[in-house]
Amino acid sequence: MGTQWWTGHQLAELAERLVPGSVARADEVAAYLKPESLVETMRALRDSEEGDFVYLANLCAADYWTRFEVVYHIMSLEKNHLAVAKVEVFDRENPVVPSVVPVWYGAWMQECEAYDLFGIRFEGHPKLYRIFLWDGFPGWPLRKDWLSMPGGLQPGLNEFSGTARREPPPVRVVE
Amino acid sequence: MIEGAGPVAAFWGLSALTLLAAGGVVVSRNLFHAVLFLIVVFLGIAGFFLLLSADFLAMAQVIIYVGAIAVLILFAIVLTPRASRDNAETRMAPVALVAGVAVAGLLIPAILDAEWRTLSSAPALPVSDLGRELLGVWVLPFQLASVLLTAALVGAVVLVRSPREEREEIDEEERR
Amino acid sequence: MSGAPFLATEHWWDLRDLSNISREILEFLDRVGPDWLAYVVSPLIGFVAAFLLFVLPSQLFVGVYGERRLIGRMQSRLGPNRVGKFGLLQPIADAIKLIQKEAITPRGADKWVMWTAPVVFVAPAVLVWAVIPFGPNMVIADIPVGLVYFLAITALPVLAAFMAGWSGNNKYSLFGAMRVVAMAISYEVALVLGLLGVVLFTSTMSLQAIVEWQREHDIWLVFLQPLAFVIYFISASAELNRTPTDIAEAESEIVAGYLTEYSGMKWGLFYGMDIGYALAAAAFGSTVFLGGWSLFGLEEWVPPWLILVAKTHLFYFVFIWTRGTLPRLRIDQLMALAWKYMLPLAAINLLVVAAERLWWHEAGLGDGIVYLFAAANIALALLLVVGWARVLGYRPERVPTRPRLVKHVGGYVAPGAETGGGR
Amino acid sequence: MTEIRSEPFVVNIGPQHPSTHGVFRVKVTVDGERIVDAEMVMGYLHRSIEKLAEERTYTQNIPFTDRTDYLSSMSNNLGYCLAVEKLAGIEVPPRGNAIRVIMAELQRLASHCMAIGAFANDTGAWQTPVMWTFREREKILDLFEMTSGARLTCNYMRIGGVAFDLPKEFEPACRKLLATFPSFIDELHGLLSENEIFIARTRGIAVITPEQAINASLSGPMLRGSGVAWDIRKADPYCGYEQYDFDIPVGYNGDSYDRFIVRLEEMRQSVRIIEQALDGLPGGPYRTEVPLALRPPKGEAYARVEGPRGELGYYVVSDGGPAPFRFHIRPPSFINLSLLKEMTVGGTVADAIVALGSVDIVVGEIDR
Repeated sequence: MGTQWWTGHQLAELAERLVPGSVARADEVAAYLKPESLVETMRALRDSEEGDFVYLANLCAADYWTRFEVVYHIMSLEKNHLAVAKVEVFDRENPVVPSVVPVWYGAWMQECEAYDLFGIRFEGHPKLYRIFLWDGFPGWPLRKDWLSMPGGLQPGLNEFSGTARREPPPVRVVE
Repeated sequence: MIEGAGPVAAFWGLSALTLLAAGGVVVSRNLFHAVLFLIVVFLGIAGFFLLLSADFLAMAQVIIYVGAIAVLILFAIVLTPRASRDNAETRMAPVALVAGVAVAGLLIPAILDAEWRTLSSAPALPVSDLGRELLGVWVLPFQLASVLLTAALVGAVVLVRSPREEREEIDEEERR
Repeated sequence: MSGAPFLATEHWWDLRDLSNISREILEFLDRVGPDWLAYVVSPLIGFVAAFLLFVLPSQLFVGVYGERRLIGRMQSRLGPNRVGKFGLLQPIADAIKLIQKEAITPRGADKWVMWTAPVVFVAPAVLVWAVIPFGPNMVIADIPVGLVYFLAITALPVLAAFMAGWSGNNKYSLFGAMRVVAMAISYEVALVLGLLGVVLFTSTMSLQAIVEWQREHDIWLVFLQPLAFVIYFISASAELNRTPTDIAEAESEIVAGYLTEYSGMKWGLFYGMDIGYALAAAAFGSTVFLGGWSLFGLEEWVPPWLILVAKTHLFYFVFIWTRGTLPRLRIDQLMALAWKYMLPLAAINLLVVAAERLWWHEAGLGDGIVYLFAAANIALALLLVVGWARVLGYRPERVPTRPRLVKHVGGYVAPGAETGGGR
Repeated sequence: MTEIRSEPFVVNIGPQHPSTHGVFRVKVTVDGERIVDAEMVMGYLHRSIEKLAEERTYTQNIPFTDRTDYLSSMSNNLGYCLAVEKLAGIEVPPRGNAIRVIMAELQRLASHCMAIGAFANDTGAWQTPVMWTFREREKILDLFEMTSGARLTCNYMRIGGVAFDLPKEFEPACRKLLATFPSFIDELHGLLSENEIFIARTRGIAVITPEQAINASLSGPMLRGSGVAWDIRKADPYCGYEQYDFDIPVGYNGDSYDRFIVRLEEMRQSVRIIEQALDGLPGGPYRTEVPLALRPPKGEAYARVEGPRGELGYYVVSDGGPAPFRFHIRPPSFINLSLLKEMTVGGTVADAIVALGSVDIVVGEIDR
């Protein structure tokens, strides 16, 4: 019993079969989809007999200094399986990802949240606005370079030895 | 005839109150205040009825005019989108003035000319007699008034029914 | 006075009939003072006596303290119990607190209207007591149209509520004001039609005479007019904004309705007089429907005013009880209840009463027939309530009050596809 | 005929309003009493817990999870600990798991008490149901105080188990509570579910079809109220939920009333689970010792529990350091709000309040 967690390769294989050329790469955890055909792929995954990913369990973004990842945990209720899809964005100045709101309405608020805290614009979102912070809030708080401290000290845990990241950040900090 | 110090004092007091309030209705720029003054006028008139021993009439005046009509006017003001412009100057002011003077010119001579029947004591008119008259001699006008009011009610309902609601109702019936 | 001679004597110290004292005072004033003095003082005595002996204590200790204690008991908590013995001084402490508080007038509010509204609200609450008979001789003004007087006076607080709601410059206040007026207009109609049945039976509009009628016929009008009583109770609680119908002050929807912008003693007046009106409605209801100060002959031994007080508080207890138990109806449901349900029923009730009354008088039947009428009307009331509900398409619908149970997860569970069992 | 209509005007429900259960604001445009538009405004309670968590060790982050959904701190602790355990590959001893189940289910009872009481208040019941439910919730909070020392923000779960073993008074006290609880649920059933006014107020209000519910990622009683059988305790059992016998309540047509009766039934099922867990409480250690400055291997984990409000997910990314690289909470009441506009538009203001009450939001969790 229990939810069957798909590996990234499984999902990539299915996605590739449904929409050829939609997968950038895949690893054990997740399949990395190409942003260009994201909505199309997601819709195909949702409607496919095999995948039946009708439920978007979770949508969040993560900042890996050189790239942003948008993570989709998608799920089938009847078949009870869950897969992880990701989209990578490399443009730090103006990250754009297509919105999956047409596929899953549940992405509406989570995309707003990701936009508010990461500054990732979701193209095609019916109403993208800063849901928690006020309009004109300076910066995007959950980015790693937000609030970088003087002396090259980067956010993160500094009390434990060897954990403070004293090297300069991998990317130019957006002021 | 009003006799005794108390009723006379009450008469003059009520007159002053009613006239002042009536002036307020005319002068007040705020529509809401005007209606409130109007209510004072109604209450003053109810007071006159009381002075004339017409207790039932006084109560009916309060219930109908204050309790229903004035409140309906207030309601209408709240629901009217442009009520906030209040009693502003209008082009119709001279016309209204002329009309008002004309009405006054008609009424005042008529009142002065009329031969008023004065009673030395208040007529004993129990409510039951009033009801008997209303449903006996005057039953036809009474019924006609009822029909008129019902027609007005139905008309109001028809007026405020929006086409959207009608459509919904038709849909509902079809579904059944 | 008709009926058996009262045990109450005419001595001024006989407190079973409080009118003795007031008569003594007035006679004394007549002897010593100018003749207009008694004229002015006589209504004052009535109001002062009614307020000191009944209204104020009831308002403070039943309305404020008792209601909070009782509802506290219903909600399994204590209620006020700190100030004074058993918390009895709580209402006084509340009043002191309210007086100290700042009376805020919001910017943009209509100051004059806002400050007049509590006054307009309080004055009728005092005047209402003029026609309530506390005993055979104890009524401030036994006017022949007492019943209409009551209805007329209770139309005024609606106005005050509307003024309060409009002047606050607050959308919630305005919502509350609109609701209070819509409610008042709707329920007034059913209320008047219901009370008309009572008037038809007793052929009088004087409250004192209605009580006498009930005493003579040894029956309370609640048995003769059960439908009218139910309509009165619902309409009264609707006009008083008490809980099953308190949409004008619906806390969870429009904060405090027309009182949203009020504070301090301005609010306190509204709050206190709300209780005053509820007590007045209870007193009026027990006078008209529950026999007023009479209790099947017992009023000759027990002071009649105590009987009325007891009945009023009992009536008020039902108000408290419903308040502690029931959720609130929505405004359109309340309107539907008033117009589609209570108004036709009141009209039918009126028709029935008229027929009975006509038959009674034309056929020259004895007074004993009222018991037959009572039985018939009770049966008819039950039949009408159920039958009319059916006509309107309302059935005591068997909504499932327990969800379906399933054992296994999956997608949508179609009706009938449940897999679970109880325990 | 021209349509006669009153001027639409905007009413702010909140941020300070008795029925928004915290500082949450809905901007509704009303035409008379009908709502023509509704817009949510949130963020008044935003503390950026996700950012703060990147600066604390894994253990130090547990108190943060208390403060997201402050009405179900145990479930939040549990979800986070499960995520970290999954990330670091830590096994929890059976006794720890059983204690976790007991606590999570007690928390569900407490939270549903609050939800039902507040919901009844929203329909206009004058405080009585909320006082009754508070009375029962109080007893559960006493149990929490007995075990964890705190009542609201318990901070009881630890990575690898729970903070303390159950005290010996716990079991009799808990059994005493469980003995009286079903009768209390019956009492509520009589007071609310069979009350004509309550049914009239909630039945057919804010209907959500199963398709809508799934597409909008609703979870918990919202999803089950629409007739979708989905419960993570059954679908993806954690902490040994597969050993316990319980049913999933599902509603009929997805209105506010169905969500309410689903919650009420869930309380009965929770009582069943706690009884079974207490009966089969294993001995042994209650916790696996883990280093205070835990450094999970590089990777990511998404763990979810069935919180009282729905799927409570924690997405934790580790870069091998002592602090999570990315810490994301999947807040059920935030996502359950997605359909608020669809639920309220077309109804009256009173219906909107009922709809909002039936979602059972906790603003601390929405804003985080």
